[in-house]
Amino acid sequence: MGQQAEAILHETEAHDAHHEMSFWDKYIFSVDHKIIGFQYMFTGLIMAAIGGYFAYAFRMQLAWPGEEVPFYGLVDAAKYNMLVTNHGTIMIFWVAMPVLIAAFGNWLIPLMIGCDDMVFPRLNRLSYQIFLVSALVLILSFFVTGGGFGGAWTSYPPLSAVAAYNLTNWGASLWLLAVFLEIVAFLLGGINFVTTTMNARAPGMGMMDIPIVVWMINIAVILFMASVGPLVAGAVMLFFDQRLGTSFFIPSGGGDPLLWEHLFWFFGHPEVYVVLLPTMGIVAEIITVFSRKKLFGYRTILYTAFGTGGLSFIVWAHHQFVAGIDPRMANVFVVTTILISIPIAEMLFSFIATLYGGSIEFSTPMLWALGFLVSFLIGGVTGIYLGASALDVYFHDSYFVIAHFHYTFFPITIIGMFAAITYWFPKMFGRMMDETLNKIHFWGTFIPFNGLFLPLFLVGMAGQHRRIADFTQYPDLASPDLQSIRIFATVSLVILLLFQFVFIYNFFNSMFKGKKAPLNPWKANTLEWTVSSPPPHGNFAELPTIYRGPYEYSVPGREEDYWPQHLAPNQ
Amino acid sequence: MKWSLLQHLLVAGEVNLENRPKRKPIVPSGVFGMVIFIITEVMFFSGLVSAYLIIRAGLEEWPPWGQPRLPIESTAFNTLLLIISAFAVYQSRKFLKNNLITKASQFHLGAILLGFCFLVLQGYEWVQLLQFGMTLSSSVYGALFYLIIGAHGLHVFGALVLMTYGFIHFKREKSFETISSNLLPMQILWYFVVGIWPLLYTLVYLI
Amino acid sequence: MSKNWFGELKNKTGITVFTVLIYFTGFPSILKACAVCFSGTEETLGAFYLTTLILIILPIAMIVGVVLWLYKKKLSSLNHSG
Amino acid sequence: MNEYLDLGLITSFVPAASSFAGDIDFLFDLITIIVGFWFVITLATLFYFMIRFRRREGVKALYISGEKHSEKVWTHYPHYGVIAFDVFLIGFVIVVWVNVKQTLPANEDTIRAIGQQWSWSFVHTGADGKLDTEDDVNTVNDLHVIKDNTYHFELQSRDVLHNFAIPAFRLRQDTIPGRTIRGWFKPTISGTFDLQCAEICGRGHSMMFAAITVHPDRKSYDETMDAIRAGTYESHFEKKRQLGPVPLPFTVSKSETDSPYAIELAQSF
Repeated sequence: MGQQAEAILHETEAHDAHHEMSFWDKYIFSVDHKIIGFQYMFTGLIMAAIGGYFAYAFRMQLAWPGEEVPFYGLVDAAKYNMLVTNHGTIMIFWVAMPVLIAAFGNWLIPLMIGCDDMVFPRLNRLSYQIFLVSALVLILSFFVTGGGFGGAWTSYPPLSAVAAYNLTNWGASLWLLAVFLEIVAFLLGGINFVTTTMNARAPGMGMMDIPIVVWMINIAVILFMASVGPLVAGAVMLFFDQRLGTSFFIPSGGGDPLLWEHLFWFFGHPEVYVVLLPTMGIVAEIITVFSRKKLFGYRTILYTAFGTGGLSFIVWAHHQFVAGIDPRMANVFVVTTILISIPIAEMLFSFIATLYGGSIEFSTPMLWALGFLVSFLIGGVTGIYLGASALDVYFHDSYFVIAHFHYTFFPITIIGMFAAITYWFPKMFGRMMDETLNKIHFWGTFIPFNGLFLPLFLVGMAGQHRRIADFTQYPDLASPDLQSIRIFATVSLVILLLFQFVFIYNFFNSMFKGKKAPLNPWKANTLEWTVSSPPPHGNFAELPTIYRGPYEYSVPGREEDYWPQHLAPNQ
Repeated sequence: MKWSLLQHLLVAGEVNLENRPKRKPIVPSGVFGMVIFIITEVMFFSGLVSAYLIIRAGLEEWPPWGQPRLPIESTAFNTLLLIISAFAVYQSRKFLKNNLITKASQFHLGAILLGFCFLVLQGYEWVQLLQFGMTLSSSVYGALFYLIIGAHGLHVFGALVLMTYGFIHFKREKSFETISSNLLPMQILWYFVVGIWPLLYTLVYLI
Repeated sequence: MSKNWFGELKNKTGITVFTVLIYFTGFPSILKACAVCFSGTEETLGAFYLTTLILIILPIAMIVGVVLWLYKKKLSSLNHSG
Repeated sequence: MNEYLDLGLITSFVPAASSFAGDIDFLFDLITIIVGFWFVITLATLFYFMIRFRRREGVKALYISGEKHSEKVWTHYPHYGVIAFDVFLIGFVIVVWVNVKQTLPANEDTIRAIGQQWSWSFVHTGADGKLDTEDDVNTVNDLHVIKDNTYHFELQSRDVLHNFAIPAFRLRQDTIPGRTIRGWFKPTISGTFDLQCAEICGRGHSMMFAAITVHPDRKSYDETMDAIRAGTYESHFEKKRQLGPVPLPFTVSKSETDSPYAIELAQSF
């Protein structure tokens, strides 16, 4: 909190004798960007646990259909639909977005650009409060009569619009309301992020001195802001259809179901890049620090990010190749879809080129970052198959799609999240994480992750399609070979989830009992490592001045192999 | 304790980074934030307009059988009110630049009143349409009308609340520059709300 | 074989690819055989095309506009002070 | 097109039973080779760098900005390669797409598939080869076609979105209420294959499957049609249902139920 803000606070609390803030003021209704970042992060982690639990329940059902799932019970068709729907929704809207953009955006932007807080701190707090309400509404929707919404995270009408079709009268409406509130929360947060980056940079920090992760979060936020409008419009219309008897999406009343797909996917595809770009930024920070190298082609990476952002607006119809749109339009979207592989490939090549001639230290954050590169590569190349419209005739809504987007989303969300947490943990809590446990956790997550999703490519090639609770009824898909593949994937998932307990233990143990962290344990250049850890309210004792870009590692003729941004050239 | 919590939630005291001596932003934070917000708003309305165009193209008869025509003339008058209010805001800014604070506040108030007139007339029109049997669920025609015009009406209402809140600045602040910069974001929002109306009017009422 | 055969080839490939794309995306005889187009009315199809175009152009145009506006402001502020 | 290139990646799981299945398999194999090439090279480079440039005592990292032209080419050359292969791929993709979705070849017969929560109704044309006449044959969850005949299909839906999916034919197409969607297929192998609904359509989505039987000749087809008309035909679908394991337990609370199909379903299981 800045001095001015503090002054205003003291003015309003003139009758309070205490100068110490109460627990509520400090942690619950705080306007401090770091506390709000933590609030987002912990909410996101709790939601990730719920999403993982849902995945466990329905994967167990797929491996051993019809049997009681330990710690869950029987998964019937309604519950199965509810589980898959809310697994997708939670992981995208309540884990990927809050953790990658809101939590790390809040935490890193003011620290990395050298200012004391967000430009609109109260707006920031309001953003989190709305987000929390949205999470609670979503959780409430699991327990109403009829159960949680089961119409897939894409919620195509008329299924999602008519209670007689989806049989989850209140679940569907609450689900929609939760998504709507969540979007509003991110709108408020997003305005804040971009304005802060534009207006509150430390003196001397030009546009090309901003760390890549801040750039990426900002590009992602702008993408989000520019693409979410049609979805909000669609959500309002869908809500009217559910509750007020209109028929925007119901053909018998004059509506058009394709309209929803049109509006939804206009947001839905940029959304992929909204969550991808922040992780790309996190990875860029980590690989430069741990290979002691300057980032290969700062401007190239930046321009490819712009290119990706621009292209992401013109690819969305590839989700509708077999949905009944004009096939001539599909041809145009094939071209744009395959074109978008070009900037992303360039970005990945630049990251790999950064490693050349480096001095790579395989600490846990670096392992996560390299793991991201490897697994995202698989996700990226399998995207080519699905961007090809003719193959989509076969693979649409099959497990091949599932495997593909989990190979993009899992690295982005989970691996990116762990990379960021393990990297910034010393600054966040002032203590080091246990390196051995961290490495166990890495290998215990990375190997089962591949064991989980590689087999899904195979069942996808066999024609197995999504959102089916029980494949034993399908004669062609019930073969023992395919079933053993499914069991293998499920066992991998269980192992993956079990290893997360290592992380939880390590996280809380290190938070309270870990070794005290030095100011700059990784010898990094960016500004957040110059403040004490954990950073106090107001962050910087005095505002830093910036003299150089964020990636000046191993500069020839300098004794140390790093050169922090705020050090004057003669120091 | 309770009171201070409430105050925390309500009092809008932002960190004023612009007063820091070292850095001068190109565009004030409030204006910049508002511009980004308006990008989102434009996309929201373009989503509604897309829905309107697609649903309308799918129906053979427009407006559908048994549905009342929309009152073009009275709404044209209403449109005029809204446009005049935008000019009032423009004049108010001009006066502020010339340090005429009382006149500026009068024009600001005028714009607010015109905005309220717009809302009241719009509401009256809605009541009449409802009496003619055009409701949200009577047909997709009525639904689209209430959705688009209602969304705009809500924006007008929100912008009016902000403008009314901004009126306090005329009383509280001393410096013309502060008033001007504090009011600018709200006025930009008002321009947006006024600017999008002729488009919606043409789309929904005229063609 | 002339020296700049590569340039010729590149040019030819470009033209061929372009022609093929144009042919497959808009040729009228294919329009008649379009498997999905018959489902909605002509106007719906037109409306979908129109809105697709609007939704594609608007965000990009707005973002580019704002960036140019900022750039202009920046330039003028630099001129003003310096 | 799979006579040019056939790795058998998909056919090892599911047969290629329609005329365009081979084209799609060919495309899959082609993309696998091209993409696999880039994937292996990129991954090999990444691992080589990781091992070659691991931290060693006294070895300092190089200072390379990647902004100079001589450095940039190292990412630009592979990048041009990617673009070239992309253009190459797009050509093939569009040719196959135009064959499958954009052209409608002359047909021998037409079938109509109507999706509803949660079953498929099929209409066969009968002897006159026309739909909506007296001799139409209606079946539920059981579709019959003849090998090597080109069929047009008309997809309709009574309530929500469904998807007419036959993996063996490499065919998926959404059905949309309020629209009729046309397309074609030409079976090339006789036998019985799965026909699924591949778009989530509510609580009973998992149960919405049918069988498509490809008859080797018209005689066998006609016999079946006569048996269906006479009501003596035991469908392949029913036989398979009896062989399959226990159906899922369904809980549809009566108070929530407005859909007649839901009540029906709840009572039948």
